[in-house]
Amino acid sequence: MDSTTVTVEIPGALKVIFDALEKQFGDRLLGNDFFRGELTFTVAPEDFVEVATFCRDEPSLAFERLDCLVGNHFPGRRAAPFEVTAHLTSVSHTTRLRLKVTLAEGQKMPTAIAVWPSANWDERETWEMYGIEFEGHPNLVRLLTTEDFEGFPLRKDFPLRGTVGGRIRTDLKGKM
Amino acid sequence: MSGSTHDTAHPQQDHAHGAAVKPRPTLEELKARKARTRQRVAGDRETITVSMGPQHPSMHGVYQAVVDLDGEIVVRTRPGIGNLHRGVEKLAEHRTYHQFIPVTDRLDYISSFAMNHGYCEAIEKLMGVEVPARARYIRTIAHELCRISNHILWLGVHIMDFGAQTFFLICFRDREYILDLFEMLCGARLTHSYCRIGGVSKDLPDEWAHRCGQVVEFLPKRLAEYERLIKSNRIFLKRAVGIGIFTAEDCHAWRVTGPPLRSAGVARDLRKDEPYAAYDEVDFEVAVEYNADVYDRFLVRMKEMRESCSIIRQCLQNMPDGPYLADDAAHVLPLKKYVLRDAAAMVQDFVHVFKGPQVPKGEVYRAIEVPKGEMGVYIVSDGGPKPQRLHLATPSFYHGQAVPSMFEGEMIADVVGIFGSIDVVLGDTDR
Amino acid sequence: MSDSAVQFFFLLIKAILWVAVGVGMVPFIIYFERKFAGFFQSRMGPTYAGPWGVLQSFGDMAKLLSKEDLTPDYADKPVFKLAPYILFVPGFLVMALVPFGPLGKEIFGYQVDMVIANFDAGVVMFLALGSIAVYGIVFAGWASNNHWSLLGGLRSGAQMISYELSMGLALVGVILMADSLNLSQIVQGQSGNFWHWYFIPQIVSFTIFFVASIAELNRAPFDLAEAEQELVAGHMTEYSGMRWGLFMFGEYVNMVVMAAVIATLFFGGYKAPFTFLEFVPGFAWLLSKVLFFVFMYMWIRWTLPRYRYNQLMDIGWKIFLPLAIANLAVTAIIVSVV
Amino acid sequence: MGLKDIIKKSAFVEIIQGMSVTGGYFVGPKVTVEYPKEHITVWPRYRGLHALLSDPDTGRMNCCGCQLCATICPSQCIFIETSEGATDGRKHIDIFDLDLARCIFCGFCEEVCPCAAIVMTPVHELATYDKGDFYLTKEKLLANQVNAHKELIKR
Repeated sequence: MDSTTVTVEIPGALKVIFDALEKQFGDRLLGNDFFRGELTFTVAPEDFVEVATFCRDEPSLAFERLDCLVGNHFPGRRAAPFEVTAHLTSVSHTTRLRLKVTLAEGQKMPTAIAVWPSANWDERETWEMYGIEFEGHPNLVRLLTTEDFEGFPLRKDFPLRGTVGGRIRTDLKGKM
Repeated sequence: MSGSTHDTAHPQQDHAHGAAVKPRPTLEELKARKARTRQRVAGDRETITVSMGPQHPSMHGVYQAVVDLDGEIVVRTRPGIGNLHRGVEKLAEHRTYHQFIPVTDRLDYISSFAMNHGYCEAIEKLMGVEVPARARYIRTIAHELCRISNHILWLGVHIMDFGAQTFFLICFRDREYILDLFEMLCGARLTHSYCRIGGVSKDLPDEWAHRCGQVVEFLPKRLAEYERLIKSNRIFLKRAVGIGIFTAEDCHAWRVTGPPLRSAGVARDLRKDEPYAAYDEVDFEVAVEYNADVYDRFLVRMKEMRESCSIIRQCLQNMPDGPYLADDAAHVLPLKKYVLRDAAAMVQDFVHVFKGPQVPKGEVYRAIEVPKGEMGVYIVSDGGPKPQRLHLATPSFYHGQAVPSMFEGEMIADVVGIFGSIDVVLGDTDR
Repeated sequence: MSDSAVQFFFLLIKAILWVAVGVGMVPFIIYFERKFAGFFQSRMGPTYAGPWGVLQSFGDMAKLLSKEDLTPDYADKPVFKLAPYILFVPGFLVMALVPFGPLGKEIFGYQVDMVIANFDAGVVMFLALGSIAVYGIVFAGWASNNHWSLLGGLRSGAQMISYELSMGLALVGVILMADSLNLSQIVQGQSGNFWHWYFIPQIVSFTIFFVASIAELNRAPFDLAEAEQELVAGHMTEYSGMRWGLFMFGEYVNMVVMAAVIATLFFGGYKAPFTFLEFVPGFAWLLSKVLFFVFMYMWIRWTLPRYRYNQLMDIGWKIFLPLAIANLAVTAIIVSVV
Repeated sequence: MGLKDIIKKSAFVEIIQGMSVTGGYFVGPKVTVEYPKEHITVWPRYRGLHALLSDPDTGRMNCCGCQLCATICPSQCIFIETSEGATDGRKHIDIFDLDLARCIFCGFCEEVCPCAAIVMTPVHELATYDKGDFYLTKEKLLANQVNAHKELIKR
């Protein structure tokens, strides 16, 4: 899934998106991919919010909605093992687009809450599962796991079984 | 692709079951109404804090809403989820694509077939499996039955949230007919595990089509009965009209999908917009209402149940013959009847169990219209038998995030009503 | 024996019998509520305890008595313990006012009034006692030291002031027609066949009174203080065991009493619907009317959703109060002219 | 609000309509099944308690010890141990344990079994006072085959 340049023919509706993004951002798009009728663009973390805002506001694109924002971990890739993928949906054009950002360990990513408020929980989940920090997020705390959970459970080196975190807090006895 | 914009100039449709055609508000009017509600929380006042959930009698599942109240008016809501988190996505990375199907049942346990279906559609897109026509029709029927059973359950619980207890039980009574159909079809009433990669696990049993036909003939009569009981009831109207307004703009910003979105005047339905299964071969209407409040969500769901009945009727009429599982040795777990007789099928069986299906490298995102909204499945494959990453963008997760902004300025009595009208299932939220 | 001693003896018997009937009815009313709730929902209701489950309430009572009686640590303990009785006792007191037969009936040669307290200001007394009962809920809500209970108690208070006024005004129509505040006199005013009953000329005040009585009883669609779906159990959230049972018991006693009052004021009390049916004792007529209204309360409860509390206040102040005043004016004019 | 609406409202039309529906249920037939006294028969495909089948003629277990069910099981509730040594060239099943407390009744074991050995029966009343009863051994599973649907045994 390394980002490569598209060689296959892109169908009409997606071609519009492809052209518009290429025209607006040109070299700042780090790569693109076309697989099973889905268009993917890779962007740099610092460009992400700008590209997202353009995608939302440009009338020919009109991606009103962020379908989901997902983290991923590739331990094999030394330089940038983390990936954040945003799935954009245009309700008016019934098109979809995937924006991808690759991140090194500890590298921060800007938050997309200003563009789509629904990114809030998605980002919290991505942070708690992968340890990817989102700069400017108002409330980056654990969402699904308990507050005393240690580690980032969806990283590939996190074991499937075990008792990390989520224990019964005996130290709080009498204080609750 | 149908016109799926917020189209205020849309011609007035005939409300087949509503007595009078309500005036259609514009987006600005809706916003003004919402602002009027929000106004009530202006100013800095002393509040008391109550925790609705996880043990509150009418919070659905284990959702927690810590509510700050000024008198009875909700000032702020802090949501809390995660009490039902089971790490489904981590489990997926440690199971083959076949093994994960029963786990999807446990996401939205009210409509588990829809969850199976969404997952299988995504896998099939990734693998490029062609689903045979009969399987597509069976899936459509099962999915629509699932939608009806989900909406009936929703209706009962929702009206009970307003205090009419009888409704809950009569809705459960009628849901039983659909659960019986599922039990006959796949052997389970709730956790169906019926969908398979490339088709469905079992063919329709004898008599099933006949029984199903009877149920979809009979259900609309029951729906009419429900409407007689509640639809024009003055108390329900007072409690539901104009409450919990969430405009189309808000819906998009908070990724609210499904009936709440359609009640805001957006004719967005993935069954029409990105057809899957046999939805492009049946004729149905997308239920749309325009007031974006609790009452219109009720109307949308009532209409959807009627449409579902008609979809099932059409599918039963046009049910094609043929296989109900794709004949594709590389991707499909073979049927038991072939495994017992055919050596090649047995080899295929062993390979699929011990090694898993052959999956190309790549990533797909596939969304389908489950009863509660749009469920997206994002699969990243590295070519192995297990997914490298599987993400389930379930509707309730985003709905649970959006409801606190609907509560603002409403009264505590309406909190449960609004929450119910969105239809959140916590298995779906917490994953 | 002197006459007053005999009268006292009869009073004692009447009181014991009336209370016994009232209290004895309650377990069966609770049983009927559960059974009928089942029927309204096409279920069968309780079936296990005794034949058709008639002993269900007694089983429940045994369970409640054997349960631990919890008092929250931070509760205002005396008030917390007092509250159920405040709800419970006024109901019994109102029972004393309801006539179950004519005044001065001859029994063993003695003139006996078939009412425990032949009180001249009976209607006023009834209204006064009815408004005391609400203190039970308010006290319970306050003393539990729980936000849900507090909200329940507050709602109950707000609810009371908004319907009590129109309830009282609705009764003035009846009082004008009967020319008396005495409940026995009001029943006497409705002598004759059923078209002489006050619910026909006073249909508006009957409707107002009936709806307000549902609110007074805290039953759906006006069970705002309890409101399981909103306030967990409202004022009863922190109660358990028999103390909770007393609330429940009080609610049903009040229901019987309220049904009896409605029957008395608007449906001829102990009178038969047709004069030729008067050989049947008045007590049986009163009882059947009470059961009919109890059944109506149940039917309404198991059909309708609940109002929001500000909507109940809207109805009380904006619809019922003007209607009651208009009804009063019309009645006054007609009574004075005719 | 027109005059018609006011009249409708003051006559409680829609409330009486609603009450007529519940009143109809009051007199209508009841749907309760009094459970311990009456039982519902489940459909033949019902996925209940598992059973191991054996050949009706020879009495030998159908299971060939291939581990397919143990491998596919999403909750890993089946444990099989086999040994060589039977005279007819088939493996001998030493241990076939199934932990019902883990089982999610998805039916995959039945579906992948290449020799029609493990099936799911319509037995569904599994409550017990002893947690140990949830641990099914080979003997218990074989004993349950009387409950298996006849169609399944023939296959």
